[in-house]
Amino acid sequence: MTTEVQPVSRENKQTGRPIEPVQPEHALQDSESRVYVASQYTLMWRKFRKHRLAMFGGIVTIAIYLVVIFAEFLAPFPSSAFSSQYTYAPPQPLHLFDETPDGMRFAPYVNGYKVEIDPVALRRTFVVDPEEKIPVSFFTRGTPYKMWWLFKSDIHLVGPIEYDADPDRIKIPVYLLGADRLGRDVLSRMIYGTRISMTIGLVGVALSFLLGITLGGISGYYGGGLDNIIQRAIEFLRSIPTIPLWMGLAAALPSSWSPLQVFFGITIILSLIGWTGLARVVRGRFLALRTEDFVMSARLDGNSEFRTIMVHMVPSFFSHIIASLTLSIPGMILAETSLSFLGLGLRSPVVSWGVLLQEAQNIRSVATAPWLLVPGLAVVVAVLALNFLGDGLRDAADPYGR
Amino acid sequence: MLQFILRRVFYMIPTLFVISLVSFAIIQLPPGDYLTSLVASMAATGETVDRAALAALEQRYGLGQPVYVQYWKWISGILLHGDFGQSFEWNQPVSTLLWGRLALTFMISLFTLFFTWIVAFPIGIFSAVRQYSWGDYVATIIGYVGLAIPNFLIALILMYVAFKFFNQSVGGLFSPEYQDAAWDWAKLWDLFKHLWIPVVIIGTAGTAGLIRIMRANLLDELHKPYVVTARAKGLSEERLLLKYPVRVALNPFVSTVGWTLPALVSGEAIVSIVLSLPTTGPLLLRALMSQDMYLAGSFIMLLSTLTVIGTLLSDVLLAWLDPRIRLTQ
Amino acid sequence: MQNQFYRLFSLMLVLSMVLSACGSAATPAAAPEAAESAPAAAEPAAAAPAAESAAPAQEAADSHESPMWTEMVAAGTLPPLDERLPKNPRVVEPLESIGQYGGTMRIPYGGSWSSRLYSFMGNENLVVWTPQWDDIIPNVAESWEVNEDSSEFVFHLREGMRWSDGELFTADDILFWYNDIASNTDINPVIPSWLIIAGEPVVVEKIDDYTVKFSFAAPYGLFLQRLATPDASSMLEYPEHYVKQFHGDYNTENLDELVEAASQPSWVELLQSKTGSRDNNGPGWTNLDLPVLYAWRVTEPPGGNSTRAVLERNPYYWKVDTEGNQLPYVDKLVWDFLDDPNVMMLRTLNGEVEFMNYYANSLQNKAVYFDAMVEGDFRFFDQVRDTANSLMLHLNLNTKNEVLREAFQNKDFRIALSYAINRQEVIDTVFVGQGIPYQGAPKPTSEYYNETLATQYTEYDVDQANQILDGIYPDKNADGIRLLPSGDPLQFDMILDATRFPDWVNVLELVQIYWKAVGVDMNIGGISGDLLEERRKANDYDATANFSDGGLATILNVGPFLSPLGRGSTYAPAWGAWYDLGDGAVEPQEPPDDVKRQHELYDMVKATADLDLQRQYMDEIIDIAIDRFWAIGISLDMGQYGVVKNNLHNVPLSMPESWNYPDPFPTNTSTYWLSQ
Amino acid sequence: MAGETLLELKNLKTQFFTDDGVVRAVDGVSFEMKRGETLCVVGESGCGKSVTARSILQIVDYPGRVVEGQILFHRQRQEEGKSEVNEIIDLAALDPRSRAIRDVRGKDISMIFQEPMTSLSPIHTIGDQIIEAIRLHLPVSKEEAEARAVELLRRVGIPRPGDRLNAYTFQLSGGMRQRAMIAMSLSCNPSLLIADEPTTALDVTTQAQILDLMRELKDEFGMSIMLITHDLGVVAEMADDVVVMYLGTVAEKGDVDSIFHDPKHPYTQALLRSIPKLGLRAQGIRLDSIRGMVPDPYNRPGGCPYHTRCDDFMPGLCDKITPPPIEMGEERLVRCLLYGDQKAMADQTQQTVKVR
Repeated sequence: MTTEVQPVSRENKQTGRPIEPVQPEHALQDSESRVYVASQYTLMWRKFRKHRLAMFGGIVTIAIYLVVIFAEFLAPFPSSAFSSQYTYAPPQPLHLFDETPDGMRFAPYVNGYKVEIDPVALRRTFVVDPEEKIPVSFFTRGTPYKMWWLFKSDIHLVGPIEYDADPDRIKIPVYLLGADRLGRDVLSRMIYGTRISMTIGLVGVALSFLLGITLGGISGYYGGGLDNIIQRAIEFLRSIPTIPLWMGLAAALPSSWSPLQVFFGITIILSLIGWTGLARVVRGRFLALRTEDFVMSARLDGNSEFRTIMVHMVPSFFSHIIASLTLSIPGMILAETSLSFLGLGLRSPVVSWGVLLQEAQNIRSVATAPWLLVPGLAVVVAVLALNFLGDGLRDAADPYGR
Repeated sequence: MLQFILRRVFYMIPTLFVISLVSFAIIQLPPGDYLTSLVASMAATGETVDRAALAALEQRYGLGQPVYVQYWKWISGILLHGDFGQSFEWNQPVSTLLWGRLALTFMISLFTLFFTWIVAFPIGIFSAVRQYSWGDYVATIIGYVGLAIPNFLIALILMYVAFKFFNQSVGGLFSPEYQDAAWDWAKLWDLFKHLWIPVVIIGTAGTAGLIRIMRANLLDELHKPYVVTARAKGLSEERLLLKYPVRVALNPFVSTVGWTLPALVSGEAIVSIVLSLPTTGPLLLRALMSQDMYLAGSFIMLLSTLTVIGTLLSDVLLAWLDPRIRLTQ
Repeated sequence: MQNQFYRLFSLMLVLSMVLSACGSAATPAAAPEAAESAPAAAEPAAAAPAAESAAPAQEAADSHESPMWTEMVAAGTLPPLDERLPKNPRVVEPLESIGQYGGTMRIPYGGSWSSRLYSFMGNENLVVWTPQWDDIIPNVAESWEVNEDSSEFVFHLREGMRWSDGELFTADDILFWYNDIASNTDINPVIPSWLIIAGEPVVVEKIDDYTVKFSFAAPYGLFLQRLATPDASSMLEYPEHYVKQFHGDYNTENLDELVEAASQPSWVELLQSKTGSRDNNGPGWTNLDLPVLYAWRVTEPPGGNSTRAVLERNPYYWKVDTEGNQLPYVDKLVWDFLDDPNVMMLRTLNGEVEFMNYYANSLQNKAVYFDAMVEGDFRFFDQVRDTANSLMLHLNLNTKNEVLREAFQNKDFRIALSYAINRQEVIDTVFVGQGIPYQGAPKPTSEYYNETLATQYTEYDVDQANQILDGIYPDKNADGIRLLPSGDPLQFDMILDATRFPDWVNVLELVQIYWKAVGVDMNIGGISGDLLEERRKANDYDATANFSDGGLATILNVGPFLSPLGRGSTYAPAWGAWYDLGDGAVEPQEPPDDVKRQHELYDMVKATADLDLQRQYMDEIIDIAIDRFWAIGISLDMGQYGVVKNNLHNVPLSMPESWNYPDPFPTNTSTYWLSQ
Repeated sequence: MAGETLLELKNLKTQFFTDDGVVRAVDGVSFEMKRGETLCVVGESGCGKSVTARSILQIVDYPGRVVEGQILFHRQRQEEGKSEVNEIIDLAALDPRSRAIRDVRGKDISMIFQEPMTSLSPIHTIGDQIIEAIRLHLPVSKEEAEARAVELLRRVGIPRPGDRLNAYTFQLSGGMRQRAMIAMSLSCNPSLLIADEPTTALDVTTQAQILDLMRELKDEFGMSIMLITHDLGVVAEMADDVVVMYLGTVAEKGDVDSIFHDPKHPYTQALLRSIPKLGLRAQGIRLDSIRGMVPDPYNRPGGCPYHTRCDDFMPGLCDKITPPPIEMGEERLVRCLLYGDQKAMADQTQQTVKVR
């Protein structure tokens, strides 16, 4: 949060050393400068690569966003397809090889279930039927969908070979991660939920970015009275407990809004609160840069203030901002789940991780259908990955770091 | 120094004024008022709501008045009489409710703060000193997992585990058999048995942030020339680390304490709801849900004020700790 | 039921006269079997225990009270039992067994504290429901008389009955409540509507210390029923001797000082801060000094700072069991406030809760309880809900949207939508196969059950639905959604309180699919309860999913599915407002003639005491409802369940659940007892 | 006492193990120091002079470490009740975290650094830091240590030393800070003071004062000084002996007079050419600078490391053969192929003429 507030590290900056690769003896030395051939980004990449967790986080993040992009293809079923027969069906393990007359062959299948209703305990009991094998295939035809609302397709990464065209119902049970209380496929819902939850993070961060960079920039660049006002505003915004602020704002969303509009409304709320952190970072950078020679010379060269800021100042800490942004995405994701928990966030039928978790957030699920908590795992993985990625980016972006 | 504090206190006045306005505005944001909420909750239980009862309630709560009149009534009560108004739902003075709950909230928050520090300090120091080692990664992952798991989920799971595997009574702060008992070691032990769950949950959520700050601060300090000087003096590594870079790295850390408190209170709210703890969080949430406006408003006001004071305190503390700030102010 | 009730009632009159002559206590004790059987059986069942209890009451007083009191009586700090009991205590026959004294019941609560506590023990009205909810029996009043046209009601109170502080309870307390509380415009601007008939409020007179008379300007056939509901409970919550000190009309000595000391603006607020319960959301429950008539009194009040409330037995409780033992059996109630249903559930699973009947008892949870029954040492009981349906879909016939209004008012349109729903699939998916396709109608066990009303248009018939809709809106857009004459797609929002009833969303998600299949686009608007209430008041919605109370107590609750009146009738709120302003929020509109006829009929139901006539009027209301087909139901609600510890006795296996039947109080919670 | 060997570096190699490769910061450095002398180590940035200094105390930053060679320190120790004991410790063989090396640091060998501002902790008082150094190595009470600290501060010329004990670095001027640093380094009577560019960050007047002070103290405390600098002016003023380093190796060493007046190595010659002199401009002579840049430390040139910039580059030789140290008389040594045979000697004479 506040690593940027380090009065002590100013001396380093004032020496105006160019960016250098790791060579500790320089950290203490002279002010003679040398120029290295490696560009700033090459150097950042070098440093970033050293942070193995960050590399790992980066890969996972990319994978998650691939899921976001290819949700329709990756999900075996539509997110709302239900089944009256398979409510709370446990996960069906995927068997890749099957005993055929010709020996073991690659013939993926899952076992079917024998289902009975227990009228006293009010539940269905599922007994794996070893006889019934539901053949499964990769890159198989399934429910038709429109990829990115553009291309029609019906190819799914994985799914039952036989399928029913009814997009609303799951007729052939292939629940790789189990079913929820309406017999919907947890895996598919989690994949679609990824799209909403991860986008909320991005959109929210984009907004925070705009607000943070503008207000933080003004605050840091002009300083003085404006700075004071903005700083008071930030202090003030931060001093209001988050939950009431969420509640008040979320409740103030017009009731006539569609789920999608509510989605954006909530994103805006999240970013309205989230920008303060970034603004502080930006301000700190501006304050430090304002007095730097190259900014002074840019101004003396007759650049407009806007140009000075955008062309000369912002690029010099852009990578830093990217890192801060990456670090604020997980906060958004977590905030979304918390809002859903409080009953203020997105609501079914919109599918997000928060919505899925809210549905799973009861003893009933923990005790008898723990697979409903898998979206929680997705949250954990995403948040960790983004945090590590952000940490790595920040380590790499800091030109004065080691 | 005194001047510094005075100036900061002076700055607080407009901030608090705006906070009071916004606190009041926030609770006015949702449609309807306490009565709407009351009727809605009565209707949800199938209760018929009589016109007579409604009329009586409306008169009683004075909800028909314009907003600015209500605000004035509230704020003047606070300023002139220290009276935060009455809670509609609890039929008690807001101040009674507030102070009663704050004690426990503070206790949990303090425990949590200590817990966070105990976890975050060593991990932060370790991962700065051994940057990019496997130990760094393992410690960092442990520190971050708490942040990554949504609080309510971990609370629920821990609660279930406590029930299922330890047969422990869940929710609240005491097992039923100790509820009435006089304070003794057994009761204290019982309290701790209940307290560790919220403390760990809320605490782990905060460790990641502190680890990150500690690590970054320390990384900044670790290669500063004065560390080399100290090493050249012949100090042992451990003593050197703690006396110099860690000590310097602590200063920016201290300035975050003020911000940590409201975060703890917010995190505490969700966890306390799940665990049914008698802290401010659930009360506040309930007040907001039922639009119990004086209670909710005063609550927000109080928490915000505490945050502002907390920030001031941590700034003062920082000034006290850091001679550069203390002596150049 | 009504016939039964009427006959029983006349019998009781006779009986009570006989019994009071004996100077002993007796009521038609309400064992479940007894009430099921013919009314004639009531007499011996009631008389037997009465005779038994009369004899030992004097000599063995010590053994007929809790050991808690025996000591105090011996020490002289509490009068002996016979001085504490009224001359004619109410005798309650325990369901299974005479209990043992002692023990603590731990009961979890979430949400509104007073309302749960109230329905557990607070409904001590003049008269109460039988445990089976099929009759009205004496309670605080030992007997009553009704005049020919049901406009005058005379109640005989129990002589020597006392408040929990030992002061006598008399007719003056009721008069004080009516004249100085209910009719005092400073405290209550309007007299409660259940006390008003033909526009005139009731007149309450004191005949003597133990006799009060309620006179109405017109016949009021449903008065006794109203008197048994929670509406009437505030009548007995204002002990004159205590409340007077806060009342401006009475205390002229030190009232100002009291007001000052409590830092209240005026005596009205002071009084309100000391008294009241449900009717004015008052804090009476938290006032330890307020004398009560309940089986237990608060000793540790609930509040913001406490997560629980503790109640202990009332030494002056005026009920005894059939052996003359003073009730209640259980010493102490501990109410733990648990904001989260999961904690409540875990505590119950852990066997740390003696009685749990709401909040954590969703159908989905039952399997978890079922698995822990042995370990947790508890059992289930059934809750039969007063609902006419698992979920009613109300299309707003008075919506402000003209095009939709036209569509919704078209009965065929509603029929088509009803045909389009695959109810069996909903039942299988959401209700674990429990229930049958059903419209909004009285339950099969209700005397007003009507097969046509219950089952019309419940078949799943997409073709027929399409056929009907094709006749109305033949054109469709590219997505297969039908087009309104205006060219807009046929689209509307169905709003509901998604925070309180997340399960309803599941049903709607399926309905959404079914309706889309026939070209109707319904959006699910899950909003907060407050917002729902605001929009309901403003009549600002197209459709809503709602409760349907009245499946059992149909005569008290016709609004949700029979005729637009009262707040339950969200399918035609403006017509409902025409009849009765309800909370006075919705702008009334003049309804069609058949609706006016329904209103007229319901007025007649309320007015007459003639049960056959009531039946006849109700049947006509139902006929119009069949013809109107107001709203679309899903399935018959199979009810909920509650959980009790195995060592808690006298809890029935099944009990109704309704606001009007404030469960579990009418099952005589004071006779519940704990074996060690 | 003077003339005795104090410190010998034998084939010292210190390397940094980074992810991008191994940086051979010090690559086989050998030289020795006498008691009481001032040795200047000169060279451009990145030539390994600082690392060499730090290697002596084993305080090279991670990921660097001493990988080879010996650092023999001749320690005189006054043990109780006995006469002076002379012992030779190989500092390079000691674990950098060991007790043994820590006993040497600050006691026998102390060090001062370039930036006095950052080389002292900003949040501890001067007194705190000096007293800590004293008490770390000497068995004295806090009061004694304090008295000694005041005495030391007075000795290094800090006015009102009693008050300054409680001052923070940011309350002192640059010169004062460096004086405080020196006071701290003297606290245990070290036999060697390593000064790593002690005056670079100071203005010229202060520089001179500090150098004067060091000279005075050297005599007074009877210690040796290893002065790391790139400022040949300082070298001329202070040095007895000079070691010229280039890219981790010793290019040339010798006494100050011979280095200045008779530089052998082309690099030394180039360095000397780059010293600005008064009146140079008037003579119409441009100041020379060394051609090219210090090579990438990850890609050290083969053969003589200087060949990429050398004016006397001999293709086929300099880029192939690593020059061995060549003795050029007493205490004089150069590593250049020019001096391998006669031809080289002859060329060298020409070079000298060219410079003059």
